[in-house]
Amino acid sequence: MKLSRIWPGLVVLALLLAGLEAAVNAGLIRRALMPAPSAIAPVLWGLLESGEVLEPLFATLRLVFAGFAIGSVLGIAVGLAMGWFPAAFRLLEPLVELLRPIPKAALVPALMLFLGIGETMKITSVSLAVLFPVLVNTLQGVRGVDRVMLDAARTHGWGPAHTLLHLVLPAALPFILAGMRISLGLALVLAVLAEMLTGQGGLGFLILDMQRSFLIRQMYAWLVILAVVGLALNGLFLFVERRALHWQPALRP
Amino acid sequence: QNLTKLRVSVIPVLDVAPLHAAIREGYFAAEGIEIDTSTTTGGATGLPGLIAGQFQVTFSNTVSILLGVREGLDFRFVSGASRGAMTPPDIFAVMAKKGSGIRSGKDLEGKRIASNTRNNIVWLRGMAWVEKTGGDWHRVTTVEVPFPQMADALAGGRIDAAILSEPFVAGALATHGDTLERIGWPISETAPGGTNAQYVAMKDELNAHGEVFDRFGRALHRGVDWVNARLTDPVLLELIAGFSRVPIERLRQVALPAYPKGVTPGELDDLLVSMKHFGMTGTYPATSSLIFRTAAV
Amino acid sequence: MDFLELNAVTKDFPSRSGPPARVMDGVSLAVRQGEFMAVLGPSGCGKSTLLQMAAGLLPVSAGEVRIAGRRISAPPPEAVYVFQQYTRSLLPWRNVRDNVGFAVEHRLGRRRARDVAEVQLGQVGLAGFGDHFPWQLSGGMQQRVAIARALAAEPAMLLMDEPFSAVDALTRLDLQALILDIWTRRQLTVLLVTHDVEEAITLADRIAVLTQRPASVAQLLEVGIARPRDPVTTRELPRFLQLRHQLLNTLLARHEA
Amino acid sequence: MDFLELNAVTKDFPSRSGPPARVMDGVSLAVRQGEFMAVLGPSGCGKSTLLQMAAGLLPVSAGEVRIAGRRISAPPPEAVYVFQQYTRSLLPWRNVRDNVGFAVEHRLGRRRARDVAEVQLGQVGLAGFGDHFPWQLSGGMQQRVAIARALAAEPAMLLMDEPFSAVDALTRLDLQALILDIWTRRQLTVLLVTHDVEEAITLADRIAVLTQRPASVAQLLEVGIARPRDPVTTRELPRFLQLRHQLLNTLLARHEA
Amino acid sequence: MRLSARPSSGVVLVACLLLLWEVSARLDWMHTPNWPPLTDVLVALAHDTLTGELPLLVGGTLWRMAAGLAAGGAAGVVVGMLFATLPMTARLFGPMVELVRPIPIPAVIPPLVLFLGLDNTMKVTVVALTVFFPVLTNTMQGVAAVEADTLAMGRTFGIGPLRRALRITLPAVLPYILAGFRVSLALALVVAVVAEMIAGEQGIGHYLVMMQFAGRAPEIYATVLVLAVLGYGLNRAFLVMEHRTIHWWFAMGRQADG
Ligand SMILES: Nc1ncnc2c1ncn2[C@@H]1O[C@H](COP(=O)(O)OP(=O)(O)OP(=O)(O)O)[C@@H](O)[C@H]1O
Ligand SMILES: Nc1ncnc2c1ncn2[C@@H]1O[C@H](COP(=O)(O)OP(=O)(O)OP(=O)(O)O)[C@@H](O)[C@H]1O
Ligand SMILES: [Mg+2]
Ligand SMILES: [Mg+2]
Repeated sequence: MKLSRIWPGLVVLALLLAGLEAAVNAGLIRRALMPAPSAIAPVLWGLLESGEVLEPLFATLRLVFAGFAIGSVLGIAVGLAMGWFPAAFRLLEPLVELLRPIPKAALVPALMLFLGIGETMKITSVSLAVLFPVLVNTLQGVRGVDRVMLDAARTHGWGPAHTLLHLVLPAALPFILAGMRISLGLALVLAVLAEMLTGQGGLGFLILDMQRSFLIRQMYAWLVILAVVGLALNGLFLFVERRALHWQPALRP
Repeated sequence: QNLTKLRVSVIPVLDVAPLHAAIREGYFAAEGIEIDTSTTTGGATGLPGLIAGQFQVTFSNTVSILLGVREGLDFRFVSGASRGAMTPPDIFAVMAKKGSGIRSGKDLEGKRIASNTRNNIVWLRGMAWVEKTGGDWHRVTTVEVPFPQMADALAGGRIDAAILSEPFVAGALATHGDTLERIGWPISETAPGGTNAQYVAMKDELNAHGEVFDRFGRALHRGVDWVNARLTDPVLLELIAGFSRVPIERLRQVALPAYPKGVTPGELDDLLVSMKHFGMTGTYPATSSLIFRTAAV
Repeated sequence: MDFLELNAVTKDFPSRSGPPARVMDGVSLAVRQGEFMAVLGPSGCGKSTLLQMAAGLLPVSAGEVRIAGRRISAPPPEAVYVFQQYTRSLLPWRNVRDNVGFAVEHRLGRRRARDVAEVQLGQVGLAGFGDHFPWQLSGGMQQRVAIARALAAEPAMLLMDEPFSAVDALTRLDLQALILDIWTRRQLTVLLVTHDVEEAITLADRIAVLTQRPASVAQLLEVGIARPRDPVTTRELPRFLQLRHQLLNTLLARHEA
Repeated sequence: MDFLELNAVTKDFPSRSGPPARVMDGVSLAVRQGEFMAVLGPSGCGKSTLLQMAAGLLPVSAGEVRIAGRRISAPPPEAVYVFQQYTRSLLPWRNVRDNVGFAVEHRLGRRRARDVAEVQLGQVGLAGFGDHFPWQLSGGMQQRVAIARALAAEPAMLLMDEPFSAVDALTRLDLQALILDIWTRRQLTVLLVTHDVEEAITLADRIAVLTQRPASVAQLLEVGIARPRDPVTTRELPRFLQLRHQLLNTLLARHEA
Repeated sequence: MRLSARPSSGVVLVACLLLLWEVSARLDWMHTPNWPPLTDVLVALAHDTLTGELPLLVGGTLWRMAAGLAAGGAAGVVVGMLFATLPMTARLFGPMVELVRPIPIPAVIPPLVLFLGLDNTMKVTVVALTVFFPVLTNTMQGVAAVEADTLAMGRTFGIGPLRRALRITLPAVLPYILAGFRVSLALALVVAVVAEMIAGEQGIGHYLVMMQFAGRAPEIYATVLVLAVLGYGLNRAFLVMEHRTIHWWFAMGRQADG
């Protein structure tokens, strides 16, 4: 995005912060609930400058990336299998449909039981959150591959494996990536939630811990960091997606 | 008859038995008060709810209350709620796996101990026990594990020790008695009869409607009397089972706290010393200024 | 010699409720080696179905399809199908060169497929467009890519399902000339399905007219116009006008009915 | 009397980088009351742009458009535009009756719009199809619905942008006959953009041929074939063949260049 | 996706897994009371359903979810239409939206509690916030996908802008909006439950945490079952509703996603 396109939004954002500042200073909002932005900014700066931000940030990011990678790979693999092989679809569909709607947060106790309280549990719960949207989207993408394209491959003598790899996978890629983008957001949510439930570091733990200790300014500072992280992750993904899907109508130069 | 409504934030633990007794026995109604309890499962939302005006009274562990006070929040104690016993059994216990060789804080150095959260009363008492039994608390890693999962985590070897509170102590012994054991009594070994939890309200509310809180205190304290008179009576356990949903057979194994009516500056000062020692430094106001008249008994 | 034979081919489609729907009933048709045959018929009569069965893309319900004397049940190496919808049959994520290479890369590998592709692109007048993506080309150019892809497989027979119906009238004339040229040079056998009576007469040696569903062969006409034929001037010949009149009246009558 | 006048119309489209692109340069064209005029031209030369400006859907950059003597800047009540792609111009969530009624319901209300719709559907041979949804009809029928909708507005002029290019060749002949019939009965003024030279000759009184971009009028031909014209036999007349030859050569030459 | 009436291999697989659950718990493979047999779970489920406790809690959760869905969805549609039709509004408020969007909901709950308390207001807001973004995105996408020709068609018949927005744009965008809602539906349930787990004495989420505190494993898993079935049923019901509302969309051969 060019600067000229985003400056109006930045102005609104600045105005909003200024309004908040004024409201807090005028006593319209209780400082105990919402400190003035000018009071949060130094805390935020302190976290950044001292490098204190790095360790929890990396803890959360590691969790997000590990869970995201595992969940995506699994989701794509199972989705491709279910979409391409009717037998796999019949076998797995009811299970998927039943597991899919369970709030992953509700599974955390069961996961703790089977996987303990460490990284494994957290990564698993993140992976689970990532798995289903990717799976469902992949499945839909595979089933949506144009019949004409598939027939073209057949009339040119392509075998099933070659077709799966060189036709079905790229054709389904827009769907797969859309699912992955949704999942990336969910991965962050679940990572934060898992950290809140079994805190030993990470942004989620810190936000909850700051709140419990009534360090409200610190809490907001970490929240801002979290928002920026989310924004950056999404931006990064969009960038990758644009590269991978340069041929899609909406993305054509 | 027009009842004054009070919304009280509670946690489904043994400590709030007097409040429920007072409700059930009609002591609040007799004072013209209708109590609406809101059960949350951690102090984390109770105190913020109090600040935000959602509740008039909040039950919370003392450490969290004092941390809020440190940050300039005007919490005032309106009644005592629970204290540890002078001698075992405590309402807290440090547990470890049988045959693990862990018996003291010294043994825990370089190991992992579970607490439900950091920087609350359970953790504070646990760390005090570590130090008292010869360990350097800086060298013990605290892992946050929700109470319900602690016994499994301990039995599964995922942590080396855990600080549990009742009724989870009884629960852990009932289900994992063959593998787990109690190795410490964090309150009676470090601060016998030490404070545990209180009821607080906001200063402004108290200034504006002090009379309502007088009535609240009177009714609550009648509940305390009711409970204290039945510490060995099955009806108390039935009451607790009713609001906490803990099976009654488990409650029979549980150690109950002491139910005081008041809060003393002394117990708070003792706690503050301990809090500052374990890293919760800062400036706290004089504790006597924090106690509302209903708790000054 | 007959290169493609359909012998008493019947096709039923299963229907949700009720008995299967019969789309084609005992159709027999033979295309000679090197012949250019066109198929005309009312909309929905089963032209595409017929062509797909000839290509081995769709199983027959009864009867048989033979190509070069062999009975087929899967797409045979001799025949390649050219789809009506070029936008759907080209892979948008591949550039033009790799789209053409598509036809052979599973046999020759990507590197050699690219070389083959370059040659074929030259043949359809698209030399130098290898690096473009399909969506960067006009409709006519895209259909040329599809034709180049089909030719890359070096088929003995082309099966084309309304290959020009989605391009504009002028581009269509271009492509017709291209197909005629390639057909002459390569001595291909061609079976072309079309809606366009003029197109059928301009291009084909013989024209098969199908009946309404369930389809059977209503007429089989010899065009008998000398080659080479120019897409513009051929249409002014008396024989052309006569055939056109005859075919249109047959089709329109059926169409109305 | 001239019903539609384009006087020295110029059209520039703003371009991202560099100066605006000139698509049309001082085009003047007049369509007489009750006349049927066709516009031919190479792809991308600006035919649709011209038609949209005549319909008041697109502002001119310079010059003026007059309808019935009035200078227009928004869609005038006298003229209705018929779109090429029926799939996009019909509303899939409305049945056929309500699609046709759409043209007038903002003026007459839903009830009376339905009555109007029924009448118009009868006129295009779709009586009894009011309860169908557009996607339940064939392409030709859908385009008829679009025409019925245009007629419901009772325009004095129809502006049609390749209205038959998305339907098959036989259906196209049907629709051509329909349009000729309606044009005669209603004494409409028609401006038709098409790619199809045969179609232009069969239907129009005069044919305007546009040049490559920036478009200007290259030729303006009087067709001079007697009416009524039959879509099948007209194409066998010498005058038809001569005009066809002439137009194709002009267009193909331009096309090649 | 359609669950076939015949017991397919998939149904058999699910049954086998459930059986494995029962057996593993009965034989205490996990060495813990926190892994109760399926039958115990079903008994607990039946009991708390018959006492009326669970239905009441589920009702409460659903109510909050529906309110949040309606509020957040309506806001998403309105803002989405606004952003898409008046680009300036998107430029002004877009960055703000983009900054709020990625904040994980569990992280927003603590500060929201400070402003909105613990009750319905907070929970409905949290759900609404979750629903808002997918609906917004989809609405914008939908408006962008409305064919220019369709709108021009309205103009050629002399139909004014408001009527065009209401009679052309809105119905055309409806499939996209509904798709956004369907994605949101699952999220809304999750978030409603999470909010209940974190704060306030309400709903199925609170029940879940209560039972965790009381160490009642069968009730915990009963809740998980209820949520699974609830999620499944809601999705199913939504699909049916969607097919009724935009039958034309499906009739035109578009695939349902998700
Ligand atoms: N998979 C299918 N299931 C059921 N009926 C089908 C199927 N495919 C095609 N049909 C029917 O078979 C008939 C012939 O279809 P086909 O596509 O071969 O017609 P066509 O002659 O190519 O038509 P067009 O000229 O419109 O392309 C049609 O009536 C169609 O409805
Ligand atoms: N909004 C626009 N911005 C820039 N250029 C445009 C725009 N709309 C059309 N053009 C250009 O104007 C020229 C004329 O377009 P127009 O659609 O009128 O052509 P046409 O003669 O109708 O073509 P076709 O026969 O393919 O329908 C084209 O070269 C096109 O690229
Ligand atoms: Mg066909
Ligand atoms: Mg055009």
